[in-house]
Amino acid sequence: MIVTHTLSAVFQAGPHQRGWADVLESVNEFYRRVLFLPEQASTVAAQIDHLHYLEITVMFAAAGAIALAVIIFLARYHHAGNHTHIDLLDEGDTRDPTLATPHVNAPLVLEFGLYAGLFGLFVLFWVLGYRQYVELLVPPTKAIDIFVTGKQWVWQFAYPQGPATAGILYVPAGQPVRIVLTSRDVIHSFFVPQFRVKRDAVPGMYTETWFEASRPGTYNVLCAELCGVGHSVMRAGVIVLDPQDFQRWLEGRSQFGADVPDTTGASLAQRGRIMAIQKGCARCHSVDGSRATGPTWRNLYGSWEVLEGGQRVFVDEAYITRSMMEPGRDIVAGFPNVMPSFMGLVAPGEVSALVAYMRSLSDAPVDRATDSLPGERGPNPASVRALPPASPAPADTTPVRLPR
Amino acid sequence: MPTTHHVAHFEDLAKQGHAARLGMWLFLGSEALLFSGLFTLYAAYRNEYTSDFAAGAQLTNLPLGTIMTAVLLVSSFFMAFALATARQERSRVSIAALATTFLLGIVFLGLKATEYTMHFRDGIFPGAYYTGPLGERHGVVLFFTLYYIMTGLHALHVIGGLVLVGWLARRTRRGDFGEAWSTPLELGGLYWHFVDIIWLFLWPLFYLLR
Amino acid sequence: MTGRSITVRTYAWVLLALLLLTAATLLLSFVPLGMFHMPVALLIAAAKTVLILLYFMHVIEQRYTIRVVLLVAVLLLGSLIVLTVADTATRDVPFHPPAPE
Amino acid sequence: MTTTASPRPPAPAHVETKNYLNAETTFRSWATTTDHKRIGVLFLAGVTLSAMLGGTFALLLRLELLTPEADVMTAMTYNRLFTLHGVVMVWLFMIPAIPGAFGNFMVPLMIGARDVAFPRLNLASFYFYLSGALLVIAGAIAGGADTGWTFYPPYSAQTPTALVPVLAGVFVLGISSTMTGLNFIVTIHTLRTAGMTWWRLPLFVWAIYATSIILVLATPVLGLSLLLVAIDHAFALGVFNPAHGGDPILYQHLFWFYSHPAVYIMILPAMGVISEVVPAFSRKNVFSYRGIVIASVGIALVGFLTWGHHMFTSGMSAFDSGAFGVLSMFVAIFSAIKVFTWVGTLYRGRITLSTPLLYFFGFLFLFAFGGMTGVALASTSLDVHWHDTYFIVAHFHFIMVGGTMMGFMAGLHFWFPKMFGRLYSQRLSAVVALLAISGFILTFTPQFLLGNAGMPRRYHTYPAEYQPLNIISTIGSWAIGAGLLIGLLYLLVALWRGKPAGSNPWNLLGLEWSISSPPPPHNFEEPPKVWQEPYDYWRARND
Repeated sequence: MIVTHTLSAVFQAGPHQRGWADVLESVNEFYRRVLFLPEQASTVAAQIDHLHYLEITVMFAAAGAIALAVIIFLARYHHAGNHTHIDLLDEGDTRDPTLATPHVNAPLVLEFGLYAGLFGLFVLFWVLGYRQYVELLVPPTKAIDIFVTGKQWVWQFAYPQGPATAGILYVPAGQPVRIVLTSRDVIHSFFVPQFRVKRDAVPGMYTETWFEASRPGTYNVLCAELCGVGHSVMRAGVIVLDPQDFQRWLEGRSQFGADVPDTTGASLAQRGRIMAIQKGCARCHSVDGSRATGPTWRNLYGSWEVLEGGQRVFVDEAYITRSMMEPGRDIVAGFPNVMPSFMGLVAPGEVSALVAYMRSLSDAPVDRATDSLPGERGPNPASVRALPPASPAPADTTPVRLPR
Repeated sequence: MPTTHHVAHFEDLAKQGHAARLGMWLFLGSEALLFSGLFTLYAAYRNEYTSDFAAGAQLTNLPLGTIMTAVLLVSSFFMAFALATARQERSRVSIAALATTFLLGIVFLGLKATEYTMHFRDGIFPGAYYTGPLGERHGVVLFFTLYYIMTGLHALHVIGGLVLVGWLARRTRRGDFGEAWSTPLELGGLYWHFVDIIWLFLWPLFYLLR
Repeated sequence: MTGRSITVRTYAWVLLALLLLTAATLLLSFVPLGMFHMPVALLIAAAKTVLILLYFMHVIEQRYTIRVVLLVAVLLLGSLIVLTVADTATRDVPFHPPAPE
Repeated sequence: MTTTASPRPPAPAHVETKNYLNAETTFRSWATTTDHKRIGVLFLAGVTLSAMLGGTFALLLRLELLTPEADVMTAMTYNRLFTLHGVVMVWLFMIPAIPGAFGNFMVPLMIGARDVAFPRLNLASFYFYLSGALLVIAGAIAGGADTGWTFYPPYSAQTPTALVPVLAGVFVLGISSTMTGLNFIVTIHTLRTAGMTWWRLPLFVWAIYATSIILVLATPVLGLSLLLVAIDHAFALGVFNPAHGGDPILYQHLFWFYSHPAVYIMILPAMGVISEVVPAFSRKNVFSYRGIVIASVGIALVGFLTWGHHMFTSGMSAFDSGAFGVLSMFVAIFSAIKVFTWVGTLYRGRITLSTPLLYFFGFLFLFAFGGMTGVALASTSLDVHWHDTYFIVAHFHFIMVGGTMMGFMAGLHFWFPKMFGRLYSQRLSAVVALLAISGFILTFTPQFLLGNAGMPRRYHTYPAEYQPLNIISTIGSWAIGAGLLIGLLYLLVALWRGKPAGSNPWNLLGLEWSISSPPPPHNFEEPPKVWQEPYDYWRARND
């Protein structure tokens, strides 16, 4: 805060106030672009970046001074060739040492003056930084609470008003939001680069942080603390809505119980697709056949899957449901056993939506599944007949990408 | 005749003795830091679970702990006594003192073993295996986990000390130490006193906390 | 080595003092001191340690290098304990309404 | 500072004078040597191999990061690789490199002693280093840990990978470091030759002395925290296990209480080498000898109080974050003192451009940027955004590779003639120095920007917008790899076919330059006498 005030106070002395604010803004934009900083999407981001620019400028000034000094000394005192001989004067020898270099010792006042000055500068940086740190840490009283739980490789968000989402965090713009963090297994770290916010989610204790998004937009939540194999795919989306939209989403959410903003009229498969994003399946399973952490869903339904032990199993609704609830039982060959269990996280309605979506991704006609080889687990005849004929919804194969 | 122990690159025995002593004190400094990590954990967890730690301390055996403290103090005395008599060339008395120190060390380990078995009988095991009373309180489980780790590590150091005392006794019998050269005996003494000091702090932390 | 001023009689006195201090700590633990139990017990333990260091370990006869090593080790040990306990002591657990688990 | 008589004219090259290398050449003589020079050469060999091993891990990691998706390896292999890169580089190269190789070789020569205080302990330290290295490599083959070199619980307690051999290896390496540190402190206290008072000690000896204080007093806490993690991993004792009420942040306190002083173990010896190279090649006394001595010991002692700046976002209390922030600022002053003094030493000197001085210029800028970004990190609010991103990776690589690696290369090129009696080609080594420095800048400057952009550390796959910078960084890593490899080659060649270097190839002052190179088995026939300060070029007739 102080940094912006001092900068703007200094600039705004002149009559044409409007001009200086633009200059300040363009300087801010220039620095931000040069340093590859993400956009300043939260209220505190601008102040932190201003302190960042102050320190970077001082840093380059100091580096420039050192470079200049070295170049000048090198140019003036360079001595071509190698030193040819050394011959130390004995203890008593009083001959004047020809060609020797002068004995220059740092004057104490220069030395201590510099170190006191440097120490003062460093402490100033710390005072500015620590004030911002405390401001970044202590949420304002009227912030709305959101409970964030890190679980091995998925972020789960729960709102006191009841709705729970996995992988997508909805927040209102212009309102402070308090994030209460904890973790179910190992240490994760809730990090939103655009908000300049980061706090570890430590199992067994609650930690908190807060931010106030300044305008609607979509940003990334990344995990910043190594938490195992899925550390780099443990990402979530932050969707900043206008306060009214957020309120409508909040009510809409709690009534239908399913996190589908405009689900009226959408086919079961489309609802399954949105479910795949919400529940985080999209993070490990691709839908365009490309290899990811988990097996791709393209042409998976109705095909024969080779398991770890070489056994082959037919992919039908029973297999998919079992794999969701106990992923560790049937490991597909060549894939790590890293899928979290969704027991208790996925309602039965959502499971059937997901299966419908997977069916829509598969070209294999259902009857091909009947010619099961001896000794393999053939399709469960009940499941083949029980399924209603799949509605010929167009296979939605656009690659599932997280909102940028 | 004590063999000359003068190592080539030291000018004289005194400098060599000082170097060895400085080396030993640095080693004791690093050992102190090793235990400081455990004392930090104890202090931090006691700060979080104060009442649980008090409850845990009730379950430890105070009389046994006090006897063990006295045993170690007396063994320290005999160790110092052994060094003093070795320097007065009374090596037979010095060997007897070393033997007493050794014996008292064995007594200490015996008492510690009985205490452990009493705890095991009550189901007090470290960490996840704790099935003793008040098991549901995290602080009590942590108290005993730290108890086992700290007293266990200390017991290991006592065993090391006993081996050292045995080796010193054998060299004294061989007549290596006398008025001129007794540094190894002194360094052994330093180590033994250090192990005793660590126990002086373990005793109040685990037994006296009423 | 510097003069051997410590005689066997001194060792005996030191041992007696150590045993008396141990007894004192034991008795004090039954006196209801409330929160001062631990500080008092540790202070007496520190006193016993100083006694052992000075006499049994001959620090009283030695040059200053040994004392510097001791001082630095104790200061570092103290800084580790103080700064770590300061963290757990001043860590304010955030107030949170019951989370909809 | 040479022996009272002016140095004997170097013996004619063809007569093979007896020196520590050719005194006895059986394998047993090397395996059971207690000569500090031979142990230094053994450490140098071990440390160079470890650097190559760690370097290949680094190149593989950078290869994987060329593309946002996983292509060269799976996530588990990637996690194992960066863990092993960390463990091998930190404990097998950075920490033992300069104290083990150059400290062992040079310190007794510089203080006029015939050997270190406890020669047998010195050999034991090497064998502990060797067995620790074998244990770590065995752990790597058995699947190696994937927890990062920090082994944070509770993940380190749950990881399915073979964690215990790696922990045992690092524990044993810790014992080796403690032994080396203890040996140096006693040597410097008791074996200085006549006239070598504390204020006449060469600055490299001061740096090794300060490093040894940390080696002796910090390493045990590492041993303890690794022991506790191993017990947690193997027997679920749960000292840090949240399920039993444990607090993982306490482990971080214990780990960083060692690991921050450990980064000073890595940089202080490199500073020592630089404090030798700069006055030597500008033929002038150090601008402020007392300043560097106070800074060295100051870093060693105050360095113990600043570990909390690794934990600003970890759930530590705000009070402690503030306390650690100020203390970190205090320790930054000492590094600034040194940088200022080195540049000051160049003033009114007679600077000859040689390879060690080139590495000094590389060291100066890279360490200066590494240090100043450290100050920026210690102003707590900026660390919230930067913590555990590539900004941190760039910061510590600027100090570790830019500082310690450059210091190691400067020391290698400065003392190679003294250690092996051979000269290497100046032109080729200058080219390699420039290649290594530019390769370094190309690799790690983009990582500063990646950190600003918010790319977290230890990411196997990353969002696509970070790819361009990662490509530049990978290309830079190839340049460093090539540079260091060529460096190794021409030094190996110089070992056998280099021109013989006289006892004082650069005509410098210093006890180590007053004896033949390679030095005789027992260094000095009769203990030399010292009567004036180090780097006293103004009192010597030289040009």
